[in-house]
Amino acid sequence: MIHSYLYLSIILFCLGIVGVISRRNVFTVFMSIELMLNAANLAFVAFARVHESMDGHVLAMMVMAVAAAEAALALAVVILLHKHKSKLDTNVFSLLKG
Amino acid sequence: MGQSVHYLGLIPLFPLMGAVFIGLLHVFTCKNAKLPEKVYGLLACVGPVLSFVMALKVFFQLKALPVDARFLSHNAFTWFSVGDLHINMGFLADPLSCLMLLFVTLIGSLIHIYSIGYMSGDKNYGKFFAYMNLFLGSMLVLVLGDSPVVMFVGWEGVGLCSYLLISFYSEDTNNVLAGNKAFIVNRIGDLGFVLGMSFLFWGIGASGFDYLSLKANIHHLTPAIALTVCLLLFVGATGKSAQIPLYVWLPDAMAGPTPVSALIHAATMVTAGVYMVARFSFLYAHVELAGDIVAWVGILTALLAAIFGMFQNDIKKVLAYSTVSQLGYMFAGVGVAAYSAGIFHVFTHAFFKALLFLGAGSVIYAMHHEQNIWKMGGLKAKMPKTYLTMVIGALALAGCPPFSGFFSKDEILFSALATGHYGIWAVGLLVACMTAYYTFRMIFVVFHGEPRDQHAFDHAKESPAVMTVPLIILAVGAAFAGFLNMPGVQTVSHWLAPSLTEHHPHASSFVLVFAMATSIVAFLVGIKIAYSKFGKGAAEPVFSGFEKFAYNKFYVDELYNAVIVQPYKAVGSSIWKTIEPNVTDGPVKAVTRLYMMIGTAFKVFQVGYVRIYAIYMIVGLSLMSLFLSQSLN
Amino acid sequence: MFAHVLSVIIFLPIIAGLLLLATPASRNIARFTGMIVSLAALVLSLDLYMGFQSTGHLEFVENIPWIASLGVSYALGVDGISLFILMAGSVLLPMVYFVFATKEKGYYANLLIVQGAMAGAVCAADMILFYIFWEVMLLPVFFMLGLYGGPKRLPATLKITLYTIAGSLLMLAAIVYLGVSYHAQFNEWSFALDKMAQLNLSGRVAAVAFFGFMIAFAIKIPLFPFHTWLPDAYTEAPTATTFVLSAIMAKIGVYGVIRFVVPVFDQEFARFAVLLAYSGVIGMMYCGIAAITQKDFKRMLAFSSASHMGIIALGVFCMNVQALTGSIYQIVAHATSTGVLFLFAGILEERTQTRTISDLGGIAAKAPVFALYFAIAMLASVGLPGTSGFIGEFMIILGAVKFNTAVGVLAGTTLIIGVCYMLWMFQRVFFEKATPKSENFKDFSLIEGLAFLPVIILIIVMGVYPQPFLSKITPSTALQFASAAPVVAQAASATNAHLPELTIEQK
Amino acid sequence: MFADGLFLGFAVLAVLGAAGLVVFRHPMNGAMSFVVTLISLAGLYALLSAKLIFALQLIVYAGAIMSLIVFIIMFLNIQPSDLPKEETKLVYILGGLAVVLPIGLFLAKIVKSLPLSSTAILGNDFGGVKQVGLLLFKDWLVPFEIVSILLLISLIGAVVLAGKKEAVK
Repeated sequence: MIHSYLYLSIILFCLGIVGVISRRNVFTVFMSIELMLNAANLAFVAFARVHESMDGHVLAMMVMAVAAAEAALALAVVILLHKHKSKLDTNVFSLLKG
Repeated sequence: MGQSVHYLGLIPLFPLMGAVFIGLLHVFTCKNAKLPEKVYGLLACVGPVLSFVMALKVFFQLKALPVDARFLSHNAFTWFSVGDLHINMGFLADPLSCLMLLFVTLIGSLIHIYSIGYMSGDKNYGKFFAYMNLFLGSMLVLVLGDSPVVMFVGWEGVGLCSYLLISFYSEDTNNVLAGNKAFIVNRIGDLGFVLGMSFLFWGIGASGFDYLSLKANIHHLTPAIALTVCLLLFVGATGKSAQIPLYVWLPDAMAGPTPVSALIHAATMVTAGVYMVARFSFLYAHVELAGDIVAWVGILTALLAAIFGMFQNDIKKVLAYSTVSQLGYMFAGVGVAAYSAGIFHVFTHAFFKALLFLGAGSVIYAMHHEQNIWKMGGLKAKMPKTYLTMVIGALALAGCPPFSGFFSKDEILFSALATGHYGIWAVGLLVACMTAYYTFRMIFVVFHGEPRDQHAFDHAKESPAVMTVPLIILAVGAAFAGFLNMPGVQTVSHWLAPSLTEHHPHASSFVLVFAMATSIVAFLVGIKIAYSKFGKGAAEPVFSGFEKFAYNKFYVDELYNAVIVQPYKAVGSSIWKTIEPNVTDGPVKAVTRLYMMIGTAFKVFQVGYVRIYAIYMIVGLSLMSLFLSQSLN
Repeated sequence: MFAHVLSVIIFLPIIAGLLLLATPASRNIARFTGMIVSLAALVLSLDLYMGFQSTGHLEFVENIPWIASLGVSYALGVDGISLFILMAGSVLLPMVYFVFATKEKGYYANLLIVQGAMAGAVCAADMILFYIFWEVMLLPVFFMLGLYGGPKRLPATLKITLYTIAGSLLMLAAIVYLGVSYHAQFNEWSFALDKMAQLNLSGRVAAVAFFGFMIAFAIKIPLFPFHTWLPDAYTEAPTATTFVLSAIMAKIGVYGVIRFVVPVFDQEFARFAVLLAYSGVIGMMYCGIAAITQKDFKRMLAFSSASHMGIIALGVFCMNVQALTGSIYQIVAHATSTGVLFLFAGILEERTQTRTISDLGGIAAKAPVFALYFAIAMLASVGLPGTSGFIGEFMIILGAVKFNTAVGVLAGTTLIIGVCYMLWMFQRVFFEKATPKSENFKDFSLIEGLAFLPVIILIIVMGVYPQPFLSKITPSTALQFASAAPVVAQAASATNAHLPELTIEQK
Repeated sequence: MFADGLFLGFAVLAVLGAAGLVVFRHPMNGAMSFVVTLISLAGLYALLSAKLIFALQLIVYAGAIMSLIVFIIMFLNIQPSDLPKEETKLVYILGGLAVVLPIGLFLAKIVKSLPLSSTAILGNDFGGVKQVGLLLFKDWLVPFEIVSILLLISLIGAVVLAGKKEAVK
């Protein structure tokens, strides 16, 4: 049944959120974001199946492309971060502090 | 209507042009190439003399006209016109302004000629003459203006020039302060004048704001407004003509060069107030209460100034207080509705006061700018011409028959008596006695007795002809001008009659003779006391008690300083040091502070960790979800 | 004379200024561009002045629909009231390029932009268009003050910017309210000025909208007690900015009251006129008295300017034709006198490197031409007859006496207050003995002397023969009272409760 | 029934993998656990008849992207001491779950209101390379090109960022 796919998507998405807000390791945070993207992808594909239209598939591909681009940039940033601070902690950066 | 003549506008224009021309010449040459003094002197005298010639022409043209139609006018252009307000740059010559015109230009010219000698060697020679010409030009605008507004141009103009000339030696702070004082005190009077004009305009000005239209519509004015206007205009007059309470600037005005003092005191400026009241005689004759106030203020000023005059050591200060005192007489005259008497006293006073000032200038010049009378003495022998002319002036001032001052002063006292103002007459008589005393005190101390400063005495010598000739001309005027209006002849009164709204009091010849006799007695008493105290030479007195109080002018300057000037300054500094930042700017600052406080409060949440911001977002989202899932069912 | 002369006067300087900012021009090129463009604007304005017909209505009208769905149009036009403010800007601004030769490029470019924006605000006949120019005016001031100002410029910049923007936002809200009410009453969208005047407004909301406008203008004028930004801003701003602020921009506030508030909110205006008049007159006295104890001559002039603006604003609130005309005349007179005094103060500061009055002295002897010019401008600013200052001041006092005797008497004290601080300053700076700082004071060069000469002559001509100028103003001011605001006229005749006799003789 | 069984298996694996990602301390462990999720998701796509996406998920996601991540993790040679000390990790995770719960419930509520529909395997004309490719190059051409530009930009960005010489040291 389609509902089970959507429930799964919700669970994965929520887990992604939890990962983002509870962890300080940059890699984990980054992969949690990927997890949320994947949850969305699952929903896309599921809806594509329901409507029997493949637009959802196309969107899922776009999301993958974005994820790839994001991965490239994010990892570059992580490398820089590690170079400068030798840390993988997001709390190292607090420039926004008021 | 009277004739329109185009050359009326030229009369003030000559000196004004002269002022502009000399001024520019001075400004552009004073740094590099100095022009010879003669050029300036000659240029400076051209304007006043030409004006005098024109004034004579006006006089003869007026004289040729029938008595009722004796006025000439010239409307140069529309000055400004808005709504009901139409002001022309118009000039009016009637017997009153013609008389003023004649002696202002005559005495002005003489003072200019005299200044050529007096000012020689001054580094700002050109500037001086530019100001002098401007001064005379402004006075002529004042005299000739055909509406109060045009008069006001001259009125402020002479105020400005007095400021410029009093602070002429501008390196000395005291001189500049005196100039400031003159201008500011005059401005206080001008405020009255402007407000008076405003009330007058809203009262009856809509159908024309020149003197002739005002005179024609005067009966439309309600009594309350008329009184307001009279008093406000008189405030203006007290400023310009140095009456209580605004007389304080005139004695300080001695800071300027002596010819300036002569010009201010004799020909221009201070007489403007009297002239203005006479000009508005149609209004003041309407409001008896205003006249009484004017008369009383005048005579009290006369008394006060005479008291001060008796104890001054500076030759020019003595003369200055005598001017204030004489001006008081004039106001007493116009106040009791004897306008022609007042104006006549202006006329004679112009001669003898110019004479006395120029004579004093001559003495000061000879004594190398020493003004303290207790450093002089015995100058009679060294400066006979100056001595002789000064004595004539002093006799005229003191009211000795048959010199001019006697007739004019007596006319005023007689008018006061005849109109039933006995109080004014009595005070006037007392002042006459005091006048004789302080005038001859000065003469005796300066010219008689032994020289007190031998060194200065040895170097003193008679002034050059360019200075003494004007003295002699003025002395002739001071001696004989009085006959023009002696009882029974009354030439001046008749001449002025068409311009003034006045009723000659009918009094018996006994009153006339009584007034004359008392005046003569007062004069004799005054001179007797002076002679007995100073005739044989006297040492500089040490003042104590009342004398000291009077010598310090009853501490009026100090009083004004403490009551007005200092509080004003204090308010000024408290405004921008206390009120401005705390009260006026307070709400603005409070708003700023409020924002700062809110900002600080919210700063707590700005921890700087992106993760925490994400938590805020998720918590918000979560709360929204809670809310939305309830509404979903 | 061509059809879009107003647009050219507005946009020529703005475009020139933007181009200068965008290109890497040198400061000399910037200065000469400014000179040429402002002179061109001057020529066009003079042409405009000659062609002005004094009908009392808007002339040289341009009207192009802009945002048709909201009835916003690009509408321009001048009448006797706006003409003179436009002229004041065009005549005075070219001087700046002659006098200040060594400034940054951005200085000149911003001056050009502000010139165009001010012309736009004065000519706009549509409220939205006016609002846009009104806001654009502020930007160059913000940059000039913030970039080229004195040592304490940043707080001053913040203060003036926040103050004016707060005011403008209130005005924007009021404008929107007006547009919506117009739509409600006439069932079409429009922000055109002449249509707004037909609005029939009443009630509490109208009063709130009225104050929305009034506060915006009061801040710009500045009217007591909204003046607190002024001393800091005027003192810290570079001379040309102070000059622009005091000589022209403040006047646009007064102009706004005449142009937008009086015709649209006639009832509210009549209701609150006494309050506003007192605010004007108190501001005049307050700032005038504060001026006397200033130690810094620029700050003193700032207070003096605020004091004069109080009395100019008073002329508008007095609701009679003499005071209003006097007010407009005084706008020009004040621009030529106090505005020029600020320029002189700038020169004084440049040459002596000080702004403290007590550091100076004896300049009259060192620099007679400078002293003469300064004295003439100063005398005009204290309202001496024969200079431009007298005519306006006299008419304002005259009108104020009619409007309300107490206000009139208080307004009259400007004669005394003005002269006190001016003479005091003049004495300390120009008279007395020279100090080390003023000892080597150089007089005007020939170019400077010639650059200022037209203004000095203008001061005297406007005082001696004002009627040609007045005859261009009076048709518009008379119209203001004849048709546009009957309520105002009616209210004015009933205001003077102190001396009812005064109103009897009046037709 | 077989399909339901597969779904259940994949779903459990996916959730466990995701949970592992959130919980494991070392990123390498997390990455490995995440790969499990990704592969299970690929299986789910296959169950949803999305053949192309199934392939792409395996090749691009589980293959390319994850190997990049793992490569970087290994490249940095992370020592346990480099890792942030997260003593309160569990508290955060539990708190996070509590905060997220309403969101999940809300979304679930929406899903519940959707009509039921079958997920039976569809035939060859759905989700294949040809069909999706046609759609991609006809209806979605412009977004496709925009994505290509995005990839280009990110490529340049990555090079610039990572290739920067040591400026701050």
